[in-house]
Amino acid sequence: MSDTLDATQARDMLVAVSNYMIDRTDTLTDADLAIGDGDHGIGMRRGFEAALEALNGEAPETVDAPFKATGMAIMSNTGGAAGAVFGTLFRAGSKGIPGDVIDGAGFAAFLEEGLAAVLKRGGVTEGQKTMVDALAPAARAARAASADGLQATTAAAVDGALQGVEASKAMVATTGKARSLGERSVGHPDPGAISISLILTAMRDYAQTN
Amino acid sequence: MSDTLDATQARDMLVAVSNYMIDRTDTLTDADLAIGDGDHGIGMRRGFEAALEALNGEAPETVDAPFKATGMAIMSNTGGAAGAVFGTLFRAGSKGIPGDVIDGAGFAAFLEEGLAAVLKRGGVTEGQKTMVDALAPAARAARAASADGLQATTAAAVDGALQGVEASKAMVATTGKARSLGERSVGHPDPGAISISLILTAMRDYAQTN
Amino acid sequence: MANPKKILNDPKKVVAEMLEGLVFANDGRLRKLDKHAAIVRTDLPESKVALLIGGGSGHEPIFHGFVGKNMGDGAACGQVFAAPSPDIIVEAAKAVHRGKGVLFLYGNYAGDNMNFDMASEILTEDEGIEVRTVRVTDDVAAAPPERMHDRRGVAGDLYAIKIAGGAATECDTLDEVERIARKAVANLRSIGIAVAAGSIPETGKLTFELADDEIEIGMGAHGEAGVSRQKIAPADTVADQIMEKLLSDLPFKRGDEVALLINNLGATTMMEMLIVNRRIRQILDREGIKVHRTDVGTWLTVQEMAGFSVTLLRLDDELKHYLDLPAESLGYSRM
Amino acid sequence: MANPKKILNDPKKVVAEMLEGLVFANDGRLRKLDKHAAIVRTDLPESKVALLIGGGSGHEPIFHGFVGKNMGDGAACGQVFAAPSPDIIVEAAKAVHRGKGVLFLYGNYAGDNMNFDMASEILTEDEGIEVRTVRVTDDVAAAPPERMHDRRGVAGDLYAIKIAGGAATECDTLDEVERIARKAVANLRSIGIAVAAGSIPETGKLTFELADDEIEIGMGAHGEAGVSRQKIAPADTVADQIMEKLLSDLPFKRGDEVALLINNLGATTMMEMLIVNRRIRQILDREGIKVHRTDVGTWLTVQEMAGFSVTLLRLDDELKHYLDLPAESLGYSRM
Ligand SMILES: Nc1ncnc2c1ncn2[C@@H]1O[C@H](COP(=O)(O)OP(=O)(O)O)[C@@H](O)[C@H]1O
Ligand SMILES: Nc1ncnc2c1ncn2[C@@H]1O[C@H](COP(=O)(O)OP(=O)(O)O)[C@@H](O)[C@H]1O
Ligand SMILES: [Mg+2]
Ligand SMILES: [Mg+2]
Ligand SMILES: [Mg+2]
Ligand SMILES: [Mg+2]
Repeated sequence: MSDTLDATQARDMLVAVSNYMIDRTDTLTDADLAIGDGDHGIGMRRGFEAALEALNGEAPETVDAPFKATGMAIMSNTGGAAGAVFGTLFRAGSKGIPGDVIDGAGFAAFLEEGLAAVLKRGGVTEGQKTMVDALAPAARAARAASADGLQATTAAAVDGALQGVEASKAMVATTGKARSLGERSVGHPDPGAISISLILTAMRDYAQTN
Repeated sequence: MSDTLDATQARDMLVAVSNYMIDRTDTLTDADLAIGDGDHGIGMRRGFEAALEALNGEAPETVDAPFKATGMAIMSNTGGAAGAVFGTLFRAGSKGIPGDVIDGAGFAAFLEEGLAAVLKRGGVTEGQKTMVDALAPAARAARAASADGLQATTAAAVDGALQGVEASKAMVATTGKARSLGERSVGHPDPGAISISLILTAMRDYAQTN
Repeated sequence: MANPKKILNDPKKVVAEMLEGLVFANDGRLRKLDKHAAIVRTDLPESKVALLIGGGSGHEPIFHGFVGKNMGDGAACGQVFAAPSPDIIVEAAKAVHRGKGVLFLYGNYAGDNMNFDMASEILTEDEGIEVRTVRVTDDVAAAPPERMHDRRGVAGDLYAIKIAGGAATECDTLDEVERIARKAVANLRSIGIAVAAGSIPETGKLTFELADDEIEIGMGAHGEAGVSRQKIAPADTVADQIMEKLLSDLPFKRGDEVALLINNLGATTMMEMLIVNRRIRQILDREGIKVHRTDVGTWLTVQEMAGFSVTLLRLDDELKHYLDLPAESLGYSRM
Repeated sequence: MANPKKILNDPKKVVAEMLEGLVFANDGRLRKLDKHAAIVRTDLPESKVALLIGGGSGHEPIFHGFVGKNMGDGAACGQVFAAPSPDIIVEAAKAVHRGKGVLFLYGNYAGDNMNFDMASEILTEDEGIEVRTVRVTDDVAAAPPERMHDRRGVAGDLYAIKIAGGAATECDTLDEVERIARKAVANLRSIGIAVAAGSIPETGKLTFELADDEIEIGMGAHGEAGVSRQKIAPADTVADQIMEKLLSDLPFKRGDEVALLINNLGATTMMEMLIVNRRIRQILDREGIKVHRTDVGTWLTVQEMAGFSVTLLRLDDELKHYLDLPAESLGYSRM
């Protein structure tokens, strides 16, 4: 295979991501039960079910279109903090995707643009125990691997995200619903960070097998 | 001993009854949990605690006075159906107690007068699964044994009451809080009937040992 | 299952402490009688027919939370789930009496009936105060229509109190207030369902047991058993069952106008009650019954019992007038 | 422990069905937007400053139950415990806008902040509607006073809405309404305690676990952890702890006049809250703080969570005026 994605493949990848996330509703809910309000899984399910519907139309004309559609669907249907930040990630991230195909650099740019917008929207920095703590290392790792092609880039992003999930365990939450737990949030990974790692895992798997 | 009670003994008997009943709070509550609202024990405790206080004064002048005082205390402090019917039993029953001492006939008259007043107040007849179903057979048995003295009379009353408690199991409640159970009330004894049997038991024990 | 946790001081003192808290919460509009568990309005007019309500405690905000203008003038308060004793009722009646007699309005339970009747006898014989009694008998689950006098009073109490309270403000005679209260009760029907039990503070024990997948239809306001137990069902199915029992009872007919009350027995969410209301309105629309007003909230509780009841009150112009008078009390307020 | 039983239809449709039931319950005074989970008054005047409230559902009666005269003009409703999405907020704002701008008033949570901010940007940029934002930050348990912006909005929402709603009726400019709402929030302090968890309908899971003899002080309105767990204690002890935290925070001082709100988080009995009120009043009397009004009831719930919160609002004449305006909505009504 060519190690890039065209518009239809981008759409199919996001369909795969959506299904992957919907299947992980309980995992995410349980993670949010530990340090939040216990709804992250069902929120992501609402968002990605809506994304599936939005993606299930004619073939997309441009490669960024399915990302934007996914972002819009999540933004309108998830609600809560996740709706805002994951919606922003896909919507703003889509602006980073250049040209007709997604290659390693394009994928890294997606993460970088998304990250920048999320940081602004959420008013957070790294280390506050949010999805940013998976997204930021993922974006950095993706950029570092971007010359090696899309498969290598997505794989690097997953590794970065997983390290971020791991690192988030030690962080004290200072935003979102885990905030008031303070020290008691330590030991648990951030649910949104887990979502980032899962989204990227599904993307990597798609890139490697299609 | 003389097989009658004078005023002080009557008072002491009712003190013994009060303590006996207070000790059986849980038994009575559990009986009411099965077919009522689960408060019969605490209601009786309220009543008999107040009775103890009322009885704990100077020596009574007449033999009916402690019965009346007990009735007033129960009436004012128990509340619910039990406050009305047990208060009435002691208050109205006290009017049946003649003379300076209580003998078998006097005791039977206490139960009869009390029963008549309770029937009127409660608007019930025998067979409706109430304390009347223990009180009525107790009164009859007491009357039948009354010539044999107070000890025999109280012992007969207990037997009558216990048979009544037993018989109440088969009855379908048609008044009080067990009413709506209908057929489902069958199999459980009436809590108020149990109280009658316990009150009489404490009286018998007092009569036999003092 | 463990007994429910409650934030209390001495469980034997719950009623006394609660009434103190209630008087504080009403900042001057209510007072408690010195030596009795009774709550009385401080702003009673010189002359009026008096409305005395009451019953066992533990069902807050009813009854003592319903004392106020166009509601009860006073409430006689029993211990938890136990009717007030005659002396409480007598003192409360004396405190609210304003020369025109006193209407006793309360739920039809053996304990309440006997204690209020004894009080009524004492007031009539010893105090020369005229007393009338109206008992609320809205619970269709408690007995068939031909044994109306065997039916319990449940959340319909609120509408009965609301209407009698309005009548007691505006009408000049005890006769008239009694007549209107009786009419309200005659047109009032309720039924409840329970999802989980509540507990009495002093015993700490749940008043009944329900399996994890069971509900009870027709549960009484003290956890007395209802008419049937069944597997938990969707809200629409439960609403259908409830409405079938209610509508066929009066019966309510096409063209009738009603007030609709959905009452939380304790721990049920308003979300559930609104979802049930949705179905009830679909049914009433289908049956051609018009809803004049709806009240959805928490008015007659059974401690922390989970469940709710539905009440329908058939209205005519007179009942509507008194029901719609503005009323304010700690537990119920509506303009 | 088994998951709590609820009387629902499809758990995924709870919000949609509830809003239908809510509109029915308000008989013509409210409508739902066709395609969005938003509730709007039908009796809006031609011209007024608009007050839009909102947040996650599952806390009924707040927020959608607080729409009505002198309360919110509309509410944007999220899914259970999830802020509404920007498009719901945008459509709700457009529906309530009456030419004088819109005040957004909601609890301070990351999700709400981000979604309302996005909506605000869209309204300003695309629709030319002026929007201001006031976030309720009354939960003293959430952060120390110097990090006010990190505090959550809890039951104090009711007083904030009540005052902003009154101001939005009487004041002519968005500036003025915003100023008054901000003043209310600045004087508002709350803290809650939880006795038992509630559950989200769609997951059926309890949102936290507490041992049979534990309570949590400072529990958040979504079951987020509070400041400390401790053994269950008598009502007076719990009230003492709560009042110490509250009074020292603003701080409230001798001579202050306050409104006092005791809010049921779901399954707590009014009996318990009144007993707590008794102690609170003893403390306030001792501290020389005057209570202007008390509200004891169920306004911001966390599904069937057991627990309650206490709110103090320091009043001046202006706040008192707007707080005391009569208001009527399904969830809160007072003359
Ligand atoms: N201010 C923020 N910036 C970025 N991400 C955030 C912020 N607040 C919360 N999040 C993310 O959102 C996740 C929670 O999502 P979710 O549970 O769906 O929303 P909610 O907190 O509204 O219930 C958190 O685990 C965190 O990763
Ligand atoms: N109408 C009645 N006449 C006589 N006894 C009655 C009547 N109703 C109830 N009782 C008695 O009262 C008992 C219940 O007492 P208790 O539980 O203390 O009062 P409540 O029913 O008010 O909770 C019943 O078991 C029954 O024996
Ligand atoms: Mg969450
Ligand atoms: Mg009982
Ligand atoms: Mg009782
Ligand atoms: Mg949430």
